[in-house]
Amino acid sequence: MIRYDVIVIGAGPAGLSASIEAAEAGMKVAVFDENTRPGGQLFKQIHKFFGAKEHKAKIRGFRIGEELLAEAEKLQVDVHLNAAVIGIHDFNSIAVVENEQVSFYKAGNLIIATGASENMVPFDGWTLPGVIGAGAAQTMMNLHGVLPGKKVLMVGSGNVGLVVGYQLLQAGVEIAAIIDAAPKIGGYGVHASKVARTGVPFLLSHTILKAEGEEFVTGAAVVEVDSKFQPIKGTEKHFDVDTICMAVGLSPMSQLLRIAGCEMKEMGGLVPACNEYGETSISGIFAAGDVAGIEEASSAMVGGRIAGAASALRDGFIMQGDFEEKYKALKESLNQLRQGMFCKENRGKTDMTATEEGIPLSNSLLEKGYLLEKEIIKFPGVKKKAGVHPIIECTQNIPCNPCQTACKFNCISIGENITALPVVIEDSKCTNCGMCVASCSGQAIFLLNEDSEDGFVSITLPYEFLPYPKKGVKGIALDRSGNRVCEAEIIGLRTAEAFDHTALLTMKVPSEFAMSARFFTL
Amino acid sequence: MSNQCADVVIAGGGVMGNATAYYLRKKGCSVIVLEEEMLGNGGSSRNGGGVRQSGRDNRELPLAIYGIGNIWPHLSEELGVDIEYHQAGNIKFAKDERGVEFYKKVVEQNLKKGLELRMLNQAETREICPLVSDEIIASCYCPSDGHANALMTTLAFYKRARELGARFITGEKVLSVKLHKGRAKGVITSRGNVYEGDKIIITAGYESRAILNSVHIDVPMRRKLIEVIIIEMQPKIFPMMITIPDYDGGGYGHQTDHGSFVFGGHIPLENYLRPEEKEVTQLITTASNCNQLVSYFPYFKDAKVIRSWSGWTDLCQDEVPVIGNIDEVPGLLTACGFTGHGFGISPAVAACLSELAVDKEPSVDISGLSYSRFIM
Amino acid sequence: MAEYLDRSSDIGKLVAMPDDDMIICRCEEITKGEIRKAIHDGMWTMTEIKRYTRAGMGLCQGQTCSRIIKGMIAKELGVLPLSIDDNTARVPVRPVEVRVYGKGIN
Amino acid sequence: MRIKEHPILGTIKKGKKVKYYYNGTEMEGYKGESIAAALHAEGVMVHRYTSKLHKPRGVFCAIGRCTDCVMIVDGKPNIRTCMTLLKEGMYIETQYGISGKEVWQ
Repeated sequence: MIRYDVIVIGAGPAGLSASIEAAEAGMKVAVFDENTRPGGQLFKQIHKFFGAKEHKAKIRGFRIGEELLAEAEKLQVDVHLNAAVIGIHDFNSIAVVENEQVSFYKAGNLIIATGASENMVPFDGWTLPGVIGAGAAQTMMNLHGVLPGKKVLMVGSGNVGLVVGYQLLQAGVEIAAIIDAAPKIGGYGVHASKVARTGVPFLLSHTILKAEGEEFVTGAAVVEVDSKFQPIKGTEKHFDVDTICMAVGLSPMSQLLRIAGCEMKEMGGLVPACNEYGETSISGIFAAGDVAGIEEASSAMVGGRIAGAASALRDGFIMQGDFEEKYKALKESLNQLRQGMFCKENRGKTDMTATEEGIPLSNSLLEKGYLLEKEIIKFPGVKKKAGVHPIIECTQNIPCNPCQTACKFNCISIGENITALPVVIEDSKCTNCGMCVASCSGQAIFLLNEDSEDGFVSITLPYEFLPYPKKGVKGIALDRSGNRVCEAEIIGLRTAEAFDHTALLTMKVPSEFAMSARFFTL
Repeated sequence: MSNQCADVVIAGGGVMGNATAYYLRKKGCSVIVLEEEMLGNGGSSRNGGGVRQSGRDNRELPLAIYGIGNIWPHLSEELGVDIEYHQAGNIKFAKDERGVEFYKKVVEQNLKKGLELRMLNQAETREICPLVSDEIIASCYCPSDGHANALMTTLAFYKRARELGARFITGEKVLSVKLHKGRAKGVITSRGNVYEGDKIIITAGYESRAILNSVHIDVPMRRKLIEVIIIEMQPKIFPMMITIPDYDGGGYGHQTDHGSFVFGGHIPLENYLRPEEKEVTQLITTASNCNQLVSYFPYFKDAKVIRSWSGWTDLCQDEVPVIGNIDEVPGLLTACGFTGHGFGISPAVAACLSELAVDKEPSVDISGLSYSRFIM
Repeated sequence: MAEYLDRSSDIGKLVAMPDDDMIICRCEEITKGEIRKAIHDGMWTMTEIKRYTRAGMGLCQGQTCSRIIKGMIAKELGVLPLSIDDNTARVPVRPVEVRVYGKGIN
Repeated sequence: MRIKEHPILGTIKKGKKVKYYYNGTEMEGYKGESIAAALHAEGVMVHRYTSKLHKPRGVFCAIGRCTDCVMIVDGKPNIRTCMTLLKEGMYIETQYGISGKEVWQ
């Protein structure tokens, strides 16, 4: 039986990071993944990541996947693809299906990074073709370039629902609505806002009643629910859609850990009981990433590194002191990601009313997906200034700070605490370079120039749709809710390598719409 | 600590315990069944589902004949659950002369006990079981044998007994038998609870040994792991139970009503598992089972294994169970040490235990299976 | 050891619900009504439900329905889903051809 | 149903074109994509009909977990089309129960 110092199961963000860390320590490492492509969910994630620079913030998920893979390959990690691990047996031996046969391998350390799979809720007609998981939609469009459908109802307003909803729009799919049984949007407000401003309605306190159709989905019926999640008669609504996309949460894919005999605990799905280094109740078996508890890919990468380093320490590839130093830095990086109003401790909290800075949270954002003009002016990213200046519509404490470093002219400040709201510095000089707009993973930064022409202002917004409107084209400006506000003329379109596929669209609108026009459509 | 009483207290909620509870309720006795894990956690749910007479030791053969003649045919109806019993025959394959000779002896022995059993040549074998490999030269066929769904049977007895008022408590591990004036009068559980009864029946599989040890009774048995693979749903292929002789690696299986195929086999390493080994599938056993299945039925090569499971069998020293009253301790009964072939006789065993528990003569002569056989 | 459960405790009568014919186990096509009946027949653990109804025994081995069934048992018994043990996870975690599996030890 | 140009991914990289058969009809897809993706691009929604209730099923999870998207591929039933890559000359059929024909046992 071939023996490796470390066998990593799952080549996603956690698995690749673990293998890199272990290989850097000089360990002989193999990674197994059942998919054709490594990277796990990263290759479906075409949006820019949150976090700080060390978390690879503002880089798109699939690019991070490519970077990690290149790094692993450089370190001579054996990456086995199309290789499904089907069992873990005694003494860290595993059975793998690979090249039409089952093979057995043994590892000094096993790092299990099998990720998560989507939860589903049953409803009338949920077995019809056309009812799919949000992950399935992502796989179809972002990996295979195939449209999941023409018109979609998204069920679930967590980050997955919001991000996949936006990606569907980018792929050219129409979204009838995003519904959620909860009374508040579960994901980041900025993710909701970029969908809402295109005109997608959010129906909170709504649940799906039925997928209609005989052979496949031809429509969907939804209904409003009361505070006890019971349907309210007479509130049924119908949508003509061909696809119903389910984004109702994730559960760790922990079967292998259970087969191995690791002690498990219930935490929104079964997760292994691990120590701070990710080691399970069985010495030499580690868990990292979503399988150890659902978080973002950014934290999975750090978790993977910790497990990789801990396995290196366990088998004497690194010294205790070196490990401790490494661990301290990684732990700090993880702590940064685990702050803010969406962190584990705050998940499910419904009584949050203000930001860490004491500014009232926008109920409109939580209930409808968009901010109201009167609310936005209270935030430190919105200042009235002469000339062109950024308007930062970032109103929740999320761990993210690329805008601060994107501006080379010190117009934007977040400070040490990366969940703090960005502040536009009063006496700074904006050069209209657009880097902040393109670097904001939440697409929440706009450039406003109120001095442009008599009676008109120019608004620069991030734009990630095709085709790009050409300069001189006249169309309609939409507000944050996607409602038409006025006519608008495109006066500029900037693309640059540094913008990484976020185009900067500048439109001219009458000055009274300076603080309401936030999107453009033909 | 609660004290609870019934006419009969049963330790072990497997098929033996559940069925005994059912027959006792039919007789009007109050019953408490105590189970450490869930119902049917042990060998009851971890066996091939064979309901077989052929090849059985003369001491337990009457139980098999009685069950197939009197209980199994109407059990689904009786319990109100389809337990998927089919009297579809059992066929044992021989690849060489050694096998032929072996089975000829089995036929001879079983015929003496009145069991209809015959040798089939290659052509006859293929006629009733067309998918079998060309390497099979003969078989031994018993048409009155069959199979049932062991999971359903175990739970159906439980369900019906519960409906009839038997009390089942899970999460209660029986540690010891409690005596009163020299008679078994109750059991004590690991939670410290005491359950009292006029009759105490221990049907706890291998764990029966430790419980019986508390009153200085020791059934000579050891555990052995078995492993089974489940093949995805197939069209109806053949109805009978198949048996591969132990000298050729062993194996047994049948197609379920659902269409999946259940196949169990052995690897030599099972006898040498570490003592602390848990009930988990071993690294190479599934692969070994796959090869064994294909060597007898090449048909299955492209079918998919969808799961495997393992379970303990409790091997008794002389390969037949211990059933009945334990004379040394009045009021104490047991049924354990089934050596991997208990399921097929479980209803008959339970019927006998229920009769013994009410001081009646059992319907089947089980005197040869008494614990007293180990007392020199 | 499992949690203490007196299977004679009263969980109320089985009342028909309008969505009882909704599929829960997609592979084996087991409905909500069938699972609810099993619970009222005394099947109070995930494993008993699986063995009694076949829910979770199909090609995918309960990867979608387990979580849903857990919630259903909890609801019928009036306990938290946390208190209900999962089914045993079994090898192989993906379906594997007999021929392919067997090659592991040739 | 294919994305021609994507604002982030540009032109989606595809392998070379391959021919396959879907219920006897010749179709075209790309090497390296899953059978499920190729069929979805052609608008095929129903992959199979279930054994018991004969209800249609198609892609559900697309990550090889739910096994809903199985079809008969080159004569073998229950093949997960979301995990199996399209190959030249593949013969893909709608699955009825576990059979390639609409015959119910």
